[in-house]
Amino acid sequence: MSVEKLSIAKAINASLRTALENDPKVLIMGEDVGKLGGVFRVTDGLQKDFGEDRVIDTPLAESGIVGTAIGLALRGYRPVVEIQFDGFVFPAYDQIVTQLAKMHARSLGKVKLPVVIRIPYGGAIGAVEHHSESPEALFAHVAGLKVISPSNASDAYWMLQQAIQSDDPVIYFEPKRRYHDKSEVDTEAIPGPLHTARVAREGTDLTLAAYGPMVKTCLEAAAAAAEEGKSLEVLDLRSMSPIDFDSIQASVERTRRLVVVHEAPVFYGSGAEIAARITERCFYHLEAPVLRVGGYHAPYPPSRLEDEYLPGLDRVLDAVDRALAY
Amino acid sequence: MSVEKLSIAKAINASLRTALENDPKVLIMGEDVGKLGGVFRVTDGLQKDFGEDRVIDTPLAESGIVGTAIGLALRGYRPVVEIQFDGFVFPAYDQIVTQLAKMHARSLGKVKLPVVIRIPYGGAIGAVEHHSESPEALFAHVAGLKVISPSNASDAYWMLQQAIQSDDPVIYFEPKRRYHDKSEVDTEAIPGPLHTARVAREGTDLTLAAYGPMVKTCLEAAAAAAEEGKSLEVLDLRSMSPIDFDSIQASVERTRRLVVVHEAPVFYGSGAEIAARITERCFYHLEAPVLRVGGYHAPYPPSRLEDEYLPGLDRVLDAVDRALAY
Amino acid sequence: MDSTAARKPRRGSSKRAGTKAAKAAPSGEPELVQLLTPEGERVEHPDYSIDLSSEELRGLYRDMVLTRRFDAEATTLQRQGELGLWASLLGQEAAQIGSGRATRDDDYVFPTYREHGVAWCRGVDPTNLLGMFRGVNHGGWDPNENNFHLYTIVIGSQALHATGYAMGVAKDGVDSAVIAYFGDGASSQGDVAEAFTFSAVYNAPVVFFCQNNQWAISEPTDRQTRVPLYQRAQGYGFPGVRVDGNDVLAVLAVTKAALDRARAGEGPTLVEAFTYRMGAHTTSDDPTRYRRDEERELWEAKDPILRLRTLMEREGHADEAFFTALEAESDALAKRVRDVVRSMPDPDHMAIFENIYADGHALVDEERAQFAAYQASFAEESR
Amino acid sequence: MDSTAARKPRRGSSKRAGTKAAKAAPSGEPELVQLLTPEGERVEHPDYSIDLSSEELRGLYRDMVLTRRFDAEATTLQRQGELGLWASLLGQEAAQIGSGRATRDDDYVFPTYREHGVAWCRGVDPTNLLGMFRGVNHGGWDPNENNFHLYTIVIGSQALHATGYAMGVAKDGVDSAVIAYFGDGASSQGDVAEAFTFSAVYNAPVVFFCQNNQWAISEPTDRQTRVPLYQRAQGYGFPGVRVDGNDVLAVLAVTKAALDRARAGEGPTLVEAFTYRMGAHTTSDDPTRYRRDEERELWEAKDPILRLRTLMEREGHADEAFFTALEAESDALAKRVRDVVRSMPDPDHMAIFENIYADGHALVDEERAQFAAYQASFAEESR
Ligand SMILES: Cc1ncc(C[n+]2csc(CCOP(=O)(O)OP(=O)(O)O)c2C)c(N)n1
Ligand SMILES: Cc1ncc(C[n+]2csc(CCOP(=O)(O)OP(=O)(O)O)c2C)c(N)n1
Ligand SMILES: [Mg+2]
Ligand SMILES: [Mg+2]
Repeated sequence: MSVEKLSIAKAINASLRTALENDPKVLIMGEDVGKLGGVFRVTDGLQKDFGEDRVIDTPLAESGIVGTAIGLALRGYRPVVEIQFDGFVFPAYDQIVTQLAKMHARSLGKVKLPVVIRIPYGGAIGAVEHHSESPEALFAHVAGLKVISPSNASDAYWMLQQAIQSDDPVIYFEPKRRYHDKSEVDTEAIPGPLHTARVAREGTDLTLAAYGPMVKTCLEAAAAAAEEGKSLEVLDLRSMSPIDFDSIQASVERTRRLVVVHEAPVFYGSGAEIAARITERCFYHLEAPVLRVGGYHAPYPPSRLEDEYLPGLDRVLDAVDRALAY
Repeated sequence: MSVEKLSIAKAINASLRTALENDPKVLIMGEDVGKLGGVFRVTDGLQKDFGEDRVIDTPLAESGIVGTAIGLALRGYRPVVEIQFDGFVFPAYDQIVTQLAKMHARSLGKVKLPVVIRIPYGGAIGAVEHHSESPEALFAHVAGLKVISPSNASDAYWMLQQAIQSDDPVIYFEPKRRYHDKSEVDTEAIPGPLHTARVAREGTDLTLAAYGPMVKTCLEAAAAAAEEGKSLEVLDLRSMSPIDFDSIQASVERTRRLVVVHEAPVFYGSGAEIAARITERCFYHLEAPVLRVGGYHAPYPPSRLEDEYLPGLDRVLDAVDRALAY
Repeated sequence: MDSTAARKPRRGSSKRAGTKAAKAAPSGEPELVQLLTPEGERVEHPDYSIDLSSEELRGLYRDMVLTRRFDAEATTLQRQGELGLWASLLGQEAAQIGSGRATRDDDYVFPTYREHGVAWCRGVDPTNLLGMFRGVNHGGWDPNENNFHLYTIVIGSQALHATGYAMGVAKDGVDSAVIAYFGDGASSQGDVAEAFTFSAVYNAPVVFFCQNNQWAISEPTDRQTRVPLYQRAQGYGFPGVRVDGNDVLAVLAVTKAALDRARAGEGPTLVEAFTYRMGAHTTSDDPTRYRRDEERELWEAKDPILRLRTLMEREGHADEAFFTALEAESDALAKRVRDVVRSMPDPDHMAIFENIYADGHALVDEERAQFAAYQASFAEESR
Repeated sequence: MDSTAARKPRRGSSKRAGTKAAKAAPSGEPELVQLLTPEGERVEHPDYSIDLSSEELRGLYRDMVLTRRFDAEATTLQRQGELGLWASLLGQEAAQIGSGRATRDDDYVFPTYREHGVAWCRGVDPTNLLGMFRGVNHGGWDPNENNFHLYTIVIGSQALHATGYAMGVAKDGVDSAVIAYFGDGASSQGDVAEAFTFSAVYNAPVVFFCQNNQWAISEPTDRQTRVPLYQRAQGYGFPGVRVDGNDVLAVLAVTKAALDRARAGEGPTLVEAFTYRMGAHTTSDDPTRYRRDEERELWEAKDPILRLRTLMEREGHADEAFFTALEAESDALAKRVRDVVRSMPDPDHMAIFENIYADGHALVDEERAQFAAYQASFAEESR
């Protein structure tokens, strides 16, 4: 096989499998990643095929997982850590921020920390508290980490390959509500650069910038807008640290309007960084302020309210209309 | 006494003393806060006067400190927690983000969490790693927390009084490099609202917005600029969550230019949020993009490099010049 | 070991049996406090005794039966789409009712997300537990009404809250106690260890009640520890005890003793209730992927409810009418739960913006207003 | 207890003394492995023995003396403003040299910020340790050159790194071992507890070496635990042992045994070296605020270097020439350290932007370029 239609979850599974096959130093670690195959079955079958020594069910302690992954990396391994849900990464936050992110610099480059932390993130799955959050800004603010999120199966496969091959710590956010979305994956393709944005749909009137689960929402919004005669460009940012400002700038210089969409709360979110920097870069090009659509400054609500909390088609189009009204 | 000239450290000490005197439910907790009086002597003398039952030396475990403070708050106490240095708050990050910030909402308002977390923050004290960071954005992004920082002794005193009286969790960032700066404190004044910005210096050509340690830097920059005939307004934001956008907007509508200054890294920092929102609010008023001056996307460097890393007078003036050049 | 144990002498008639139970079993399993065997025989234990009236026994039995029924109904409601998720306590009724009934009204309880039986003992209306699983709230009850804190999902966090609360109790100079529930998996979390440290250093009146149900989702206990969990306490300087978690009498006795120790100013105790999660981790889980049916069957023989019934029937603590009436009461409870859940309204949209802060926050006010205006714009459009 | 102990029989001549040392002392202090008393007498221990040549004893002595001299010089350099801070190991020389000398070249060491003596044993040039205290770097040596990791400041973190590293060693199928250093205060951190859990579950070849120097800055050990720290291990399923941390022979023997256990696939051990921080926490600290001089005096009588010297002199392991030569070597070391530090250049400004990522980051590139242009603008101005 080379080209196959895969769901995002299956593409990640295939990517992990490839990595385990290609490099004996690659390890999978996390809670329930073994026999269960993870609560989302993303690691399904891997322990069976690669053994308990390489696909490791860990004690229930996230700081311990990341802390020992750091130690394993220092010993030459390349651990791929699974955090079960977005809301459970915080016990590991100290190890990520004070150790994983800084050890390469601390050692003046002498040690490398090729650790990937996979985090299923985002909402819209009807879950209980702590299972629907989007904490990417809390990682992107921290130097030493790279933060990425695929929006489709091909990126899910290739970006994970590249993350595992990278000698830097990478936080890989998986759009869990899109796990079952299928698209084509060419496992023999030559992937482009990891941190470059992708034009997911071309347009001329306004740029929608998004990543992860919101790319699909933006594509739907663009389709709906097209029916009203509005031509929206959709950028799939793919990377939240670094951010491919060049691509956003190039798009905005053409469309002159930008709306950034993410599930995470708007306040201090990635949209703020994008708005600030693009406004600086494109001050004379922008016909309207960069608008942001995202979560409110509120804890992620009970699931019966998540449709109202999350940015959906209508809220994106509302922002588009407001931007176009300038 | 009513009006006294106090250093910021002494003002915080006096404020803690007042709180301990006024309310038997107020507790001080942290590492070395007892006999030692904290590594900065901010709690000096308090254990001697209020006893070990109210000024509590804790085990060396930040998650434990905040977690037990939450429990004490649930029992009706009002703990004021000291984190020894900015870089050591992260072991407590999970308790702060998933519990302290969310418990009021989780209980539909039934329980209140009047916990204050004091964090000496920022650099320029020639310290080793982890002792000079500015992690405020990592808290301000999280709903349920309030995040404030005083820039002078009077605010240090009164904002802490108000934080302790608040029924919400408050992260109180202390500008450690300014601990010894003295100014007048009127302990019988009637303080203004906690989350309102203050015009620290009036000006007409451009607004400098800052908080905590950078307010003094901005005032110095404004003084230097005045000699060159530029009139800069300096806003002391005082609060990073909420941010007093109304006051910034009012200022920017007059000056038409804004530069935001903070020690924290610019990328995903508070300046991004301010730039994004003020640009939206003042799109037709701004003559220049909102510029940001702050830390680089780098770990806080060894102290012999901190002068280069930190935003100082020159870098602020450089940004001012760039903004005025539009 | 329990299921293969020979029939033992009747209640109160022998010290030997109790002593035997207290020792390490031949299988290598460590000692386990037991007062009621899986076969429904009363045995004695040198350190723990209990003498309950028939009425009290019926009370415990009723609690367990109603809890199980409530739990089953919730599972059904999840299957019917009325709940988004359910975390069943099936098999852990004795651990929860025994410990829950050991608490006093003025004690304070910090549960995980599975303590439906403890909630029942504390007087929390079971329908209140369902809000978060339905997705209408994150915890619908007032913790201070029954001194029963909200369910905590982030594993281990509540052990520290309980410790802090207990420090406050001690400061208040009253003799209440606090009990923190957590699972075998949670024992690995740093927060639980820190709770042990803080409670020992401050001699806080807290009981750590670990329901070792053998599994943390798909991971057996040997992924968390290589020695019995109750032994963890010793290294922190307070006692740990393992109790047969399917024996409601032993759990009651052991928990009560631990709470009394706390009240008496003797500090924390770790109770490990050795039990079994009979069902899936939650309704989202598929245990066939990681464990064998035989294991479940083994534990079925140790069912906590059955063994109490055997005792009650043999010793005549209840007549048929009691069991019949309880059946009816169970049905009524199930029906009430069903009715309440089905008519549970979705929260008002504006609830997103409520209770984030006690003292308000300018941005929340702004976003609330924007949201209201945005919602209103649809109302206008659709007019 | 040690300082009041009566003179004991000489080396090898009595089992009684050793046995006595192994038991709980009358003061209530728990057992403590000791092979060399504060008075410089060799005693035996039933579980640990050591037999060193004169040359080896001289080696240990030299290590301790040079380490102490280096440490004193660093303190002086801090006072003179050449260093921003110094964390002195004064009093802990035996704990560090004994354990450091127990390691093999292929072992890996994870230190705190105070392991200058261990660094010495590992062959790290002591001047390399000063960079971070001077503020020119965050740790200037290559960890893999001497299998000595960088100093870790965030308390307890390195216990997990060591555990993970040891898991890797086991995967590699070699018989190296790993040793993680931490203090009494660190024992309270959740990360240390999680390291205990992980190392036990995976049977990782790691030794946890806790230098209980009685203080965590201003807090005495009773703010961290109410039982001796070495007992912590038991609850996690591996052995803990308390050794006289001022007895270089006992520390060497106990640590070697623990490392050998790890090599042999028997998993982790916790060694608690009972010692004392003779100086301030760091040069920023003022211990007069929280502890009495008498305590220090008590411990002066247990000085690790003095007692070895007494033994060596009495048993004739070294002559006067050795001590004189060592004095000269110390002076030379101190001078070299002084010279190197004083001529240590400030890092290039551009170093801010180096080594943040191994594979680069667009924003770092952008900021580096902006910074360079900004710096260049001054150069132009000043031209
Ligand atoms: C910090 C954290 N990590 C992961 C999870 C996901 N999770 C929920 S329950 C569970 C297993 C808990 O096992 P145990 O403590 O034994 O309790 P039990 O479910 O068996 O009652 C896990 C891993 C979580 N809730 N919190
Ligand atoms: C997480 C964290 N919290 C607080 C500190 C500040 N701090 C530095 S050393 C220290 C005391 C450490 O005591 P101990 O573990 O006994 O080691 P010692 O200094 O005595 O060698 C503290 C509280 C820190 N470095 N890291
Ligand atoms: Mg369990
Ligand atoms: Mg210490």
